[in-house]
Amino acid sequence: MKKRVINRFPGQGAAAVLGLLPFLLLLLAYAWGSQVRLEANPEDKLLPAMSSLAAAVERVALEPNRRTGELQLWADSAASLQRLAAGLAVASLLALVTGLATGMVPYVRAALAPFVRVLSMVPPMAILPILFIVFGLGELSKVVLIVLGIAPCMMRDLQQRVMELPSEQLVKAQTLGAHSGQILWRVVLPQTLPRLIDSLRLNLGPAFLFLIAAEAIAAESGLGYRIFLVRRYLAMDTILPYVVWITLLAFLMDLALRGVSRWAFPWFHQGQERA
Amino acid sequence: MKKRVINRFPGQGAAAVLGLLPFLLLLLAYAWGSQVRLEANPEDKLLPAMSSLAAAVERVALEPNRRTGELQLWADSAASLQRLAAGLAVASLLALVTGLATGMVPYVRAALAPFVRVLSMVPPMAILPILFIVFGLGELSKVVLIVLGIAPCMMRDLQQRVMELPSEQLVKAQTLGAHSGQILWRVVLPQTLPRLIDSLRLNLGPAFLFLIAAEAIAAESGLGYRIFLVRRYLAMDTILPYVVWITLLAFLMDLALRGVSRWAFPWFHQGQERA
Amino acid sequence: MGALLEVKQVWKEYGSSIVLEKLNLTVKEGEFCTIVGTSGCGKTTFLRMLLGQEGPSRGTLLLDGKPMPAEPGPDRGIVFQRYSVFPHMSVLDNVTFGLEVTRSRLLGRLFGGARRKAREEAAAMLAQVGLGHALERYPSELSGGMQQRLAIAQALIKKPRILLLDEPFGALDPGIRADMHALVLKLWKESGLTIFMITHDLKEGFKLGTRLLVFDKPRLDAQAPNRYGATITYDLAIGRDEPALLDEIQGAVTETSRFIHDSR
Amino acid sequence: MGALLEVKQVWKEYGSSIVLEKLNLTVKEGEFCTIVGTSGCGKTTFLRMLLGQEGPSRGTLLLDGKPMPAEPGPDRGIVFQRYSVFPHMSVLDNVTFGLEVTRSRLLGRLFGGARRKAREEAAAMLAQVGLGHALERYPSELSGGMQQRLAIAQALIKKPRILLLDEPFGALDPGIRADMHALVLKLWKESGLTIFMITHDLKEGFKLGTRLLVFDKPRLDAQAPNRYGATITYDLAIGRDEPALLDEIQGAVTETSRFIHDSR
Amino acid sequence: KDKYRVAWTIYVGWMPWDYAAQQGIVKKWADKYGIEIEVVQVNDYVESINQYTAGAFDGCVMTNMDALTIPAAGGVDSTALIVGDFSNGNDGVVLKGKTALKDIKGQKVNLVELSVSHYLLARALETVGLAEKDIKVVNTSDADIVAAYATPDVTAAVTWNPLLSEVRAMPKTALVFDSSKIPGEIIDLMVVNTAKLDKNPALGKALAGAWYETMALMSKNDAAGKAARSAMAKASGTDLAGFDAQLASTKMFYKPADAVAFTTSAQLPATMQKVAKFSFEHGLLGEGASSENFIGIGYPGGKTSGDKSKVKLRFTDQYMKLAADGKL
Ligand SMILES: Nc1ncnc2c1ncn2[C@@H]1O[C@H](COP(=O)(O)OP(=O)(O)OP(=O)(O)O)[C@@H](O)[C@H]1O
Ligand SMILES: Nc1ncnc2c1ncn2[C@@H]1O[C@H](COP(=O)(O)OP(=O)(O)OP(=O)(O)O)[C@@H](O)[C@H]1O
Ligand SMILES: [Mg+2]
Ligand SMILES: [Mg+2]
Repeated sequence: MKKRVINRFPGQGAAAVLGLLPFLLLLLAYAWGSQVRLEANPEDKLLPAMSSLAAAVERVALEPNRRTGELQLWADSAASLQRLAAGLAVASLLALVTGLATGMVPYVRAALAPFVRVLSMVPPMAILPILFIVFGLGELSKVVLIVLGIAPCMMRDLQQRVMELPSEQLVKAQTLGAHSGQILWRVVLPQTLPRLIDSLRLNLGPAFLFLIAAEAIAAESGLGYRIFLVRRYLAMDTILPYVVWITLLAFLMDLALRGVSRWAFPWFHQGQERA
Repeated sequence: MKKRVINRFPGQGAAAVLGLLPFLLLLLAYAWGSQVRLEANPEDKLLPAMSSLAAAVERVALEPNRRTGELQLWADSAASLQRLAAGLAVASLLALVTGLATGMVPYVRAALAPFVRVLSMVPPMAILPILFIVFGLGELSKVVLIVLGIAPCMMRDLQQRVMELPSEQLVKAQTLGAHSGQILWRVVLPQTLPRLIDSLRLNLGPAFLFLIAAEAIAAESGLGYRIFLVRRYLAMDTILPYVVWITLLAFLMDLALRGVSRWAFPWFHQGQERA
Repeated sequence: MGALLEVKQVWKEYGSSIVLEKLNLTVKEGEFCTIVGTSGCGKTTFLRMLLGQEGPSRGTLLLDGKPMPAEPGPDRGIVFQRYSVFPHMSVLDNVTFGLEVTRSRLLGRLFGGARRKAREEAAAMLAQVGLGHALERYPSELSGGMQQRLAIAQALIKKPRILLLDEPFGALDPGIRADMHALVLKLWKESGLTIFMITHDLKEGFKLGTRLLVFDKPRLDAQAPNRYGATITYDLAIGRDEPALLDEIQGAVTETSRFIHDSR
Repeated sequence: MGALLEVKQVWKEYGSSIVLEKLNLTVKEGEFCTIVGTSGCGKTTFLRMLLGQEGPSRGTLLLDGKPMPAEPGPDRGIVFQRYSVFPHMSVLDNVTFGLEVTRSRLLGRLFGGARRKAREEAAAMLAQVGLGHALERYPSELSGGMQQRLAIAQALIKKPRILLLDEPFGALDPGIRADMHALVLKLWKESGLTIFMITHDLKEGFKLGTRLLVFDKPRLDAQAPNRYGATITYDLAIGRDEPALLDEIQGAVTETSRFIHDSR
Repeated sequence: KDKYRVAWTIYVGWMPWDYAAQQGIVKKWADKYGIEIEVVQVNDYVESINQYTAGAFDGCVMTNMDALTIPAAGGVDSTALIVGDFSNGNDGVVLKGKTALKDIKGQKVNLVELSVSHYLLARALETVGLAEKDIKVVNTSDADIVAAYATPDVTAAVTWNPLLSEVRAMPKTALVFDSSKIPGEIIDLMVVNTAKLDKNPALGKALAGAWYETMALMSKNDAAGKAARSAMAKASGTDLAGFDAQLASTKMFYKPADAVAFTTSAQLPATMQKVAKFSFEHGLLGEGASSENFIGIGYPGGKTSGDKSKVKLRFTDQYMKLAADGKL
């Protein structure tokens, strides 16, 4: 019998095939576009052939760079990931501390919440010159850009999450004789950590964005540096694999964070599945 | 009697004063830093004196530009806001359509959800060159960057929100004899609209970011264009008022969206306050 | 008149866990079946099968002698414990909706005279359930009891042959609940509906139904609590007060309940 | 022995709406007060005042002859209908927590022998409520009834003088509820606690309490439903079955309930 | 009617394009030759060239080095239609706290990597016997180089005007090398797509006509000339004095005849050889390039350098000559 479309579910196999379809279509569209352009101009750099892409990948990933002797892709990834990790770590720490303080203590909330709210609306790119002067041009300013880009949102998010904890729990802890510090440390903090990971996952995309922006402005290595450098001679054969690689990295980091959260905070995810 | 800090709430007046405090401190810190730098070097451009800022504001906001005869700030704002509005509108529409389709129809979800998920991880900045080439340097490419920057996240968000609608409602609608189209149109869509506004509010910040990034590369007017133009000369007396102005615009847009949502979807907010 | 609903040797399994086993039941038009049983024993699952949301793993389910449709449809109305009404529509629109979707297949919206007529019908239905004074409110402005009245009116406007109620009054306070009982009985008597109502409250089951179905696991295995499914252990025609029987059922159900929840 | 709790002419208002008015009550140590009343009539508000979360708008609240502390403290334990336990702690940790926070003021954590001892105490408490076999599970792995047992154990480990229960069994199914009744009565008898328990179920109130407090609005004003607050309309010592009285109270409460919910 | 789009970016030597477009000079000449020309400002220099290379523009302003490494290396046959000027001090190397170029050894140098700044630096290092490995290059976007230079971290930078003048104004800063020491090597061009030009030479004629009309206007020191330069100054974010100062370090070819002479001189092929060598060494000719001669460059009179079978960048004096001869 014919069912409504909202009641028809694909089987596992069909779902997998369907899920791959858009990727295949994109690939085909690319291959077609590339061929058309290359037929018009064999030197065209905009949509290189798959073979050129493969060659470029091999070159950047496996052959030592002529000038520096490094394996370029890995060196760039290492530089970028270090910056990213530092930025994410600092932002998380800030968000955790501020989120807990504003979420739990009404006076701190009154003082900081409006400021954080406004701060989260400031476009960080626009105040880059000040960042440079204050934090120098080195690694620090790149990390600071990431932090400035994502921390205010994370702070607001965590404040919200802390305030969403059922007030019953806080009352209960008080009736058990806990003081504010103990409630923070033993009741609120542990429950905030998985929510912090959630927030971090949401902010991975923006963090990569700010990383790339920072590296585009002043750097000696890094994924964003490379993309903006080779953009000078329209080397899409390098840019495209880098974009795919960044996407993959973001994807894997997201998966890893989810895995960590499930492993470290099983009670959080059990609860979620129930709800 | 001494209460735990988590149980102590500031009065309305105290809260207002506390909320203003960080802003005042920032202002003071700026004034102090500016003075120190200007004493060391009266030509310093990084932290201009308040009086220079005021003069710059007057110049950009009130005096017609000699060359074009326009009031610069307003012309820039108009150009940027048009792009932003177009970007937000297109992204919202895309997110709404995709979110509804993937949220409601399992087959469409199987086909598109993985793709959208990966898409949302692609750093749009990295593919800027491609964007400009495909969509040209006109208004279109700027709008596209905004759309590409925020639409994938909004799509995922809306899909989530659609799927969170209690399945009881869909079953109920079916027992009332509604077909999929009617359920979409009369049950799911109206309930998705306020959630779309929520999602839009969350994505205002990123939208401004992409707007500025796009204008930095190719534009003849706009807030981001101006900031990047005068950044070459470190004209902080123009940049800082522009940053404050952008922040204010974002803030007001956020407020306005919230107002619209409350006005248009009272049932949504009544429900929220209860929960 | 033949049977309205026939359930023959129905099993329902999810993966390796058996929820229902060897279910047999025949229900005639106009019966009021109340269903009780401990939490998690498959009452809602049974209702979902009647709705068409789920098919049986084994066995057959016949409605009017024909296989049960694989989807919910307007011949079987439903009221859930919560989320039964549309929060974005006024009370009146909630009820009119059911008329609009069948009278305007394309848009699901009526205009002009047709609209006025549908709204009048809906208003009449709402008056019957005692919501005549609240037509323009949103559900969030109603109390729990009023929301459930609305959900019932919404279902009844379609004149379904079967009305399914899944713990419809579970969230209401006892006073309001008694009023709802009176309402449901009145509507049932007036309309000749066939009703299946799940309740946690055995007394409610006794009070309302013409027939009481008790879902229970006849065999309990502490090692594998999901090894055996529930089935109908009592199927009683009621109409009298039987305190001893009530106690007996209560005892059996409670035991299963303790067993299931402690062995989780 | 003087009164444990004295409530004298207490009013509670939120803005212009009066929730409670002219409340007077004296409770001696060891009483088991059950509180019934229609939804929204201020039962939880009263409990919050006993907790110290809210102060009265007018009147005085004395605990042991001294003003009620302005904050919750370990002398008054509480069990809510939901969210009473910490989802990120195992069953054992949930109960040990109460011991740790007073024995280790700085860290809120015990180590070595002190830890072992606290855990043993907690395990003994858990055994009393029948959770001896589930020490290492997380609350999300427990059934609703087990979670409430855990919440009770958690409160009792602090040996509070007063135990406050806000519809603790409202979400449980009837069989399990009967077991919980037995448990609470046992614990109350053994410990000499003073208990305040809110329930929606008048029968439950009659069955458990030594004293039944009915919160109700004595005056109803259809124009301004919040013009008059609720107060204690019945204050009965119980111990016998009084079906007529039960019906009378039920009638009064239901009327208020209908009134409030229809005039919203 | 054929429609063409040409791109320009803010730089002292290219501001006349904006002025010519604003004042309707371009339209006038386009009308004369029966075509339409849209002059588009692009904020980001590299992006404008990329766009040109990808086919979004029919013409674009750029330096000789970028013309070789981006469009020509990308297979887009391009013609240097107008040689507008060469940098004569407009690009420079600055040091903070030091005054001699050889002190640059061991320092980090902030510049737009792989740009003419990079080339200038390489040439500068040669003059004091250093090589690129003796310093460390930090890629810094042009829009931020002024702010970057204001930080203590940055001790050496290479950049161009108007950024250079901003940087030089900062305390303890010395200009240790500039393009006036390698005159004629950094050349600012209007480059157009050869195929488009061959198909309709009106494009070349209209652009040349508009350019030299503007040149004549702005080179005068009368009120009209000052007004023109003031407008250009304003558009590039400075004032007349600042703009004139930048012009002073730019060797503008106000007269088409001068440009023709420069283009036909023997110095040009020699310069382009150096540029090609630099570009090849830095991988700018693409990974497929086997030597600095991988791409052919054509000069007036049929001369070429590099691979003759792959001439992708052509210098021509044809249109400038028409202007010089008053035949436009
Ligand atoms: N889609 C599903 N997949 C797997 N197991 C399911 C699914 N739906 C229900 N179950 C399981 O089937 C059993 C019966 O669930 P059901 O909701 O029918 O119980 P119930 O009798 O309605 O309980 P309650 O009184 O709590 O509503 C439960 O153990 C539940 O976990
Ligand atoms: N913080 C508050 N501000 C304003 N009004 C409040 C507040 N807390 C409670 N009320 C109001 O006080 C009244 C009593 O609420 P309370 O929760 O005490 O009722 P209750 O008797 O416990 O009801 P229920 O049986 O539904 O739990 C309600 O009308 C409620 O809206
Ligand atoms: Mg159920
Ligand atoms: Mg309550």
